[in-house]
Amino acid sequence: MRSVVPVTERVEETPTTVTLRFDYAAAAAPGQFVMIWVPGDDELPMSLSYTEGRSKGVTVKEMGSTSRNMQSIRPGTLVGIRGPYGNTFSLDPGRMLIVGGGSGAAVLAPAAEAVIARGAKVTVALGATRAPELLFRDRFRRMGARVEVSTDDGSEGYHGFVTHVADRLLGSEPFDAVWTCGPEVMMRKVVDSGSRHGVPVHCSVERHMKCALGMCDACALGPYHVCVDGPVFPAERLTPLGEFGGFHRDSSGRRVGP
Amino acid sequence: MRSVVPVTERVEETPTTVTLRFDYAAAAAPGQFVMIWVPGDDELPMSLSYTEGRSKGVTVKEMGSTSRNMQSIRPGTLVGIRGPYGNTFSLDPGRMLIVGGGSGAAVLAPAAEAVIARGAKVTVALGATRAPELLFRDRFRRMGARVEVSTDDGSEGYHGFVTHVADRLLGSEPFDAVWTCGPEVMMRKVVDSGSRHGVPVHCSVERHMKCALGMCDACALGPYHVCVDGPVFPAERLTPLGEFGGFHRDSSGRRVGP
Amino acid sequence: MADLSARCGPLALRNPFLLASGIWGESGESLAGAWAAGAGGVVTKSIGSAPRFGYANPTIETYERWGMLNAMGLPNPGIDEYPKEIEIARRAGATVIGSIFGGDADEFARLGARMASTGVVALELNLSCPHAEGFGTEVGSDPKDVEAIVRRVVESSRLPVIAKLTPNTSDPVALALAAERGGASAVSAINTVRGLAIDVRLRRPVLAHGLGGLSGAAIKPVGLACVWQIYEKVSIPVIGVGGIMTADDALEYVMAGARAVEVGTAVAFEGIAVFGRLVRELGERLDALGFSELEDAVGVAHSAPSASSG
Amino acid sequence: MADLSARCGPLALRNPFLLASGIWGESGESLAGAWAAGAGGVVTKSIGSAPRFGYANPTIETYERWGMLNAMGLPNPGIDEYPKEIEIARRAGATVIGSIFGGDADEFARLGARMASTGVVALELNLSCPHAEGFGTEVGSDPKDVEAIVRRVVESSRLPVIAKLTPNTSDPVALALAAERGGASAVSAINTVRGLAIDVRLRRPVLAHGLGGLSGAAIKPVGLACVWQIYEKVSIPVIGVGGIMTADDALEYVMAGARAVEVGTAVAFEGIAVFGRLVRELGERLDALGFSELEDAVGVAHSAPSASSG
Ligand SMILES: Cc1cc2nc3c(=O)[nH]c(=O)nc-3n(C[C@H](O)[C@H](O)[C@H](O)COP(=O)(O)OP(=O)(O)OC[C@H]3O[C@@H](n4cnc5c(N)ncnc54)[C@H](O)[C@@H]3O)c2cc1C
Ligand SMILES: Cc1cc2nc3c(=O)[nH]c(=O)nc-3n(C[C@H](O)[C@H](O)[C@H](O)COP(=O)(O)OP(=O)(O)OC[C@H]3O[C@@H](n4cnc5c(N)ncnc54)[C@H](O)[C@@H]3O)c2cc1C
Ligand SMILES: Cc1cc2nc3c(=O)[nH]c(=O)nc-3n(C[C@H](O)[C@H](O)[C@H](O)COP(=O)(O)O)c2cc1C
Ligand SMILES: Cc1cc2nc3c(=O)[nH]c(=O)nc-3n(C[C@H](O)[C@H](O)[C@H](O)COP(=O)(O)O)c2cc1C
Ligand code: FES
Ligand code: FES
Repeated sequence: MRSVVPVTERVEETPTTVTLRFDYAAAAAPGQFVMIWVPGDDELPMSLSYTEGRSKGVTVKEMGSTSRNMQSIRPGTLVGIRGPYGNTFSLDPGRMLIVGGGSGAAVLAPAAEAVIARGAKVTVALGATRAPELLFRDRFRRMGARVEVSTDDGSEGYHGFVTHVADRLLGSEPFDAVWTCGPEVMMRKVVDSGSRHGVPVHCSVERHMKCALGMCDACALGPYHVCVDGPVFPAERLTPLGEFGGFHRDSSGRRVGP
Repeated sequence: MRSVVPVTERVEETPTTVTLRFDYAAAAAPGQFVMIWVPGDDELPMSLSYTEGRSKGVTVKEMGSTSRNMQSIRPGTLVGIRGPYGNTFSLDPGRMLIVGGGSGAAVLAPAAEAVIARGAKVTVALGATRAPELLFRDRFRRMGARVEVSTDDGSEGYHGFVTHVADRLLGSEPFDAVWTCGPEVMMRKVVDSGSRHGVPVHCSVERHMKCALGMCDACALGPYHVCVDGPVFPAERLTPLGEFGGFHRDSSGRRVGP
Repeated sequence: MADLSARCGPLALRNPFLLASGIWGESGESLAGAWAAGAGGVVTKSIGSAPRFGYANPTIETYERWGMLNAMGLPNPGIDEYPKEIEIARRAGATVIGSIFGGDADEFARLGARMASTGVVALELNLSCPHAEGFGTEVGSDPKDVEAIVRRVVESSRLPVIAKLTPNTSDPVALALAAERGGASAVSAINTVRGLAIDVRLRRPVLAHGLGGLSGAAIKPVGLACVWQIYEKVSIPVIGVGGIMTADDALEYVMAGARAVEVGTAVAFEGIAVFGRLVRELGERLDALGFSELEDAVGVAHSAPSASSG
Repeated sequence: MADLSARCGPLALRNPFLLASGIWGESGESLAGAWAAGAGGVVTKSIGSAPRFGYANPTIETYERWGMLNAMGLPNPGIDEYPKEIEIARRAGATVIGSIFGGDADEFARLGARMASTGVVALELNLSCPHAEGFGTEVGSDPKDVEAIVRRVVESSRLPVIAKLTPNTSDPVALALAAERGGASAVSAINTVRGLAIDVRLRRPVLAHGLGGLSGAAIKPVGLACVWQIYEKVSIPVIGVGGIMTADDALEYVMAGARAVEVGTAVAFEGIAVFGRLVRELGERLDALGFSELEDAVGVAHSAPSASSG
């Protein structure tokens, strides 16, 4: 059930994110995640940032000690992989707005690639604290997306939050759908913009995960389990829940603030 | 692994043998046996006397209390079936001599049917203590075999042992192969006749059986396990063994006399 | 269709399929979801005195579809936080059984009293988690401990108490008898079977905790043996747990003596819809086998006749 | 290719794969056949003082390819008859370990002395058969009994004694420590796990005896946990048994601490050729994993490093 594979490639994407590539034959689709285990350390859910073919990849942001350990993995090191788990973005081509904050671009990039391959017209609102942290900016450009950049410090593109850029785009151009991934406060704002402008929004959300099999309840989110019912949810399912952008559960199952 | 099926039909074949038919979809070939369980009583190995199609059958001779209980089963009663197990007669058509003693005809009848269907010319030497005990005489005739009958008491056919009939046939006509099933002393004589006349003999032998999976060793016969290597053996494999027509093992594994 | 309602001592259940403890058991919405999916009742995650984060991942290993090894390490939000989850489940109409675990009879008694005040219909005592040191098997494998804990909880809570027993014992009957003496209304058997998996390429145990507990189809024979043995010697009702994936699995437990069953690992392999399927299939199966009530099947395998000698 | 020879206390084996007791173990020709197929040694059927026919059929139930339940009931020809079977196996060159079972220390001691005179290289004491009343678990689940039995057999036989332990216990380590105190040269773990199967159409247990013992892949995690726990506390070598179907399964046991392994149920699913395959695959696997000797893999999973904090 678990594969143990060597990391084949390590790419420093930004000062705080590293992509690890590895051969893993299981079929995967954009939106899905794997449970990746650094032996001797924790096993974490990570979205696949590369879903096509044998060579899959995850893009890890430095958060705490496990993600830091994961980032320091050198090619040749063995990691445990299980999955892919979870649902996928539905890849109906159209006029797509993709809103990524921080490491959220990790899961959005393969989705954008796939939907562009099906003929979609994609605009990406990509935000980061500062210019070097803009994850997959060049990858989005190469795949033919229009990329609108924002940084909190103004070091590149719009000076301010990506949510403003997204709101402006939604107000000025017609879109068929919005995909977003990033901090929940950010996604909440994108959902608000979407609903104001009548464009459906899908969010990729994160919760603490243990089994990834829809059993242990660690990832409970209202009536859903993010590991099997998500991670991609239509906004209508999330907004009624106090938990979206509100509390989440820590590893003990306790509700903790946003 | 075990099917529980109702007996669909009960046929009194002779004063001491009863055929039970039941639906059991698993593919089977002549020579193979099933483990048949009368709930509340023992489970016994029984050769399939009907191997074709869904409706299989076993033909049970009265020996001890379990076989007696089995014989008294009425249609509708549930029995446990697992298998079929063991190897099969190789059905190369040719000039076949089939030598059956007592209930040995049970396993030989479907084999004869199958090989005749492939174009073989079959002679059956069928022996019993007395005329009413001649098992499947009419079945052999119906399938187009020549049937040479013998009875110990002379009530029908040759007055004497079936082994004499077999020896005479082997001495007077050309045969390509001999199949035999019956008491081991009888089969030993058939093997002797075969080797004297240069005709290969295959014997279907019985040993105490428990697992029928080649594991428990109950059915050990020299280096073989009758449940998986048999029950059909070429005579050359059996004759070197003191056990063939010599000792067998009881349920404790103890060697007991022939 | 056959009557599926289950009477298990003082508990009246709409059907015999309870959600097992530790599955869909941390959030009230999940408990409510299992109830909505058709469960006859839901057992909460085992709750302790204080929040516990549980062990690090990996906490799970699966074996095709026939088994699963877990060492969650009893993560739970603690008895101060948890009542609000129960409240959500109760508002949804669910029959909730509160599971608790502790290190000794005192702690169990305190937890029992707290849990009893949340409106649960019964308490299940986790006397059996095989991989949480200082909890579970240590207290649950000695009949004297089991009796003392059950007695104290019965006194402190005044609710029906179900003692959940470990299979990791030489004598499940002694544990069940101890629970009965202590005043338990029922026993449930079994919790997971102690197990371990090693990854040979990584040269280490797969689970972060090392030892874990085996569940799923692989342990059904083990659970059945426990229920069978307990039913022969104990008068209080037995709840069967372990490896139930189909209505026939549940019926095996019922015929071995169980009056209700719990379902855990099947949820991982099939989703919560497993409850709806089990309820439907059990009804059909009882009809086909000629039982008009589930009750009539309880323990029947103990009185199977031998074949009449002809 | 990696060196597969196994040193297990006083036993030197050409490879670590022993034929488990009760499989191909009644006839000398079968023991010889297992040896010829590549087994590193063969353990006989457990032999008692007198012939035993065992239980009536059905004695076996299988679960797809992941498990098997049996209640043979310790059929065996008795110690008077059995030496001739051992003689046949020894003449074929096999390394034979003689398994015995009895009701108390006296009977074990008498059997041990008799078995020792047959030329076996060691004795294995079946302290663990879970379904033969008056034998096995009853004597094998109490550390005091285990210690006394082992001590008496060591005295009476002067051969290396392997104590085969039951998994049906709350504390396998206590049993292994008892065996060590009694003078055992090794322990083997595990025998089968107590189990039951019911046929719901027939409303009765499938096995004639009712209770049986679970073996095969389903119990590998259970055996691994026992070996793991024992290895941490006991100095004498451990032989791993339970659910070994592949070289990797065996390696899991070795990394958990086993110096040899026994293979049983795999023979039913694959035939005796399983030994040749296991030997070949283990060699390949050790090479691929960078072990030049099997020895080097023993217990390595106990010292797995944690990830360096970056
Ligand atoms: C479906 C999903 C997809 C994800 N995809 C990515 C991705 O592509 N890139 C990326 O960098 N991160 C991703 N994450 C987040 C990632 O799993 C970790 O939460 C993050 O790396 C923190 O790791 P840490 O243990 O180093 O931090 P810590 O300092 O230990 O913890 C920081 C935060 O991470 C959370 N966390 C710790 N363990 C887990 C766990 N088992 N499951 C979920 N959260 C946990 C903690 O609750 C805490 O809030 C994803 C999470 C989920 C649920
Ligand atoms: C491969 C094979 C095919 C067989 N085919 C037939 C058949 O088609 N028709 C038929 O009538 N009989 C067949 N038998 C024999 C049958 O299995 C029983 O041996 C016989 O019915 C005696 O049954 P009992 O228990 O009533 O007799 P009992 O009086 O209890 O025993 C009489 C003899 O049967 C033997 N026996 C008892 N149990 C078993 C067992 N589990 N396995 C083998 N022998 C046993 C005893 O060793 C004893 O020698 C076959 C046996 C084998 C091994
Ligand atoms: C992930 C997981 C968590 C569990 N947590 C608990 C628990 O907190 N308390 C408890 O009593 N049992 C717990 N169990 C045991 C189950 O309730 C159940 O007894 C066991 O899994 C056997 O049933 P199954 O085969 O249907 O899963 C847990 C089991 C699993 C798989
Ligand atoms: C049919 C059968 C018979 C057995 N008989 C014995 C026995 O006589 N003595 C014994 O010590 N163990 C006996 N065992 C237990 C095995 O030796 C072994 O411990 C157990 O089956 C686990 O290993 P496995 O999963 O490889 O089969 C028997 C097991 C089976 C399946
Ligand atoms: S991670 Fe266990 S239910 Fe989702
Ligand atoms: S019946 Fe068990 S080996 Fe043949």
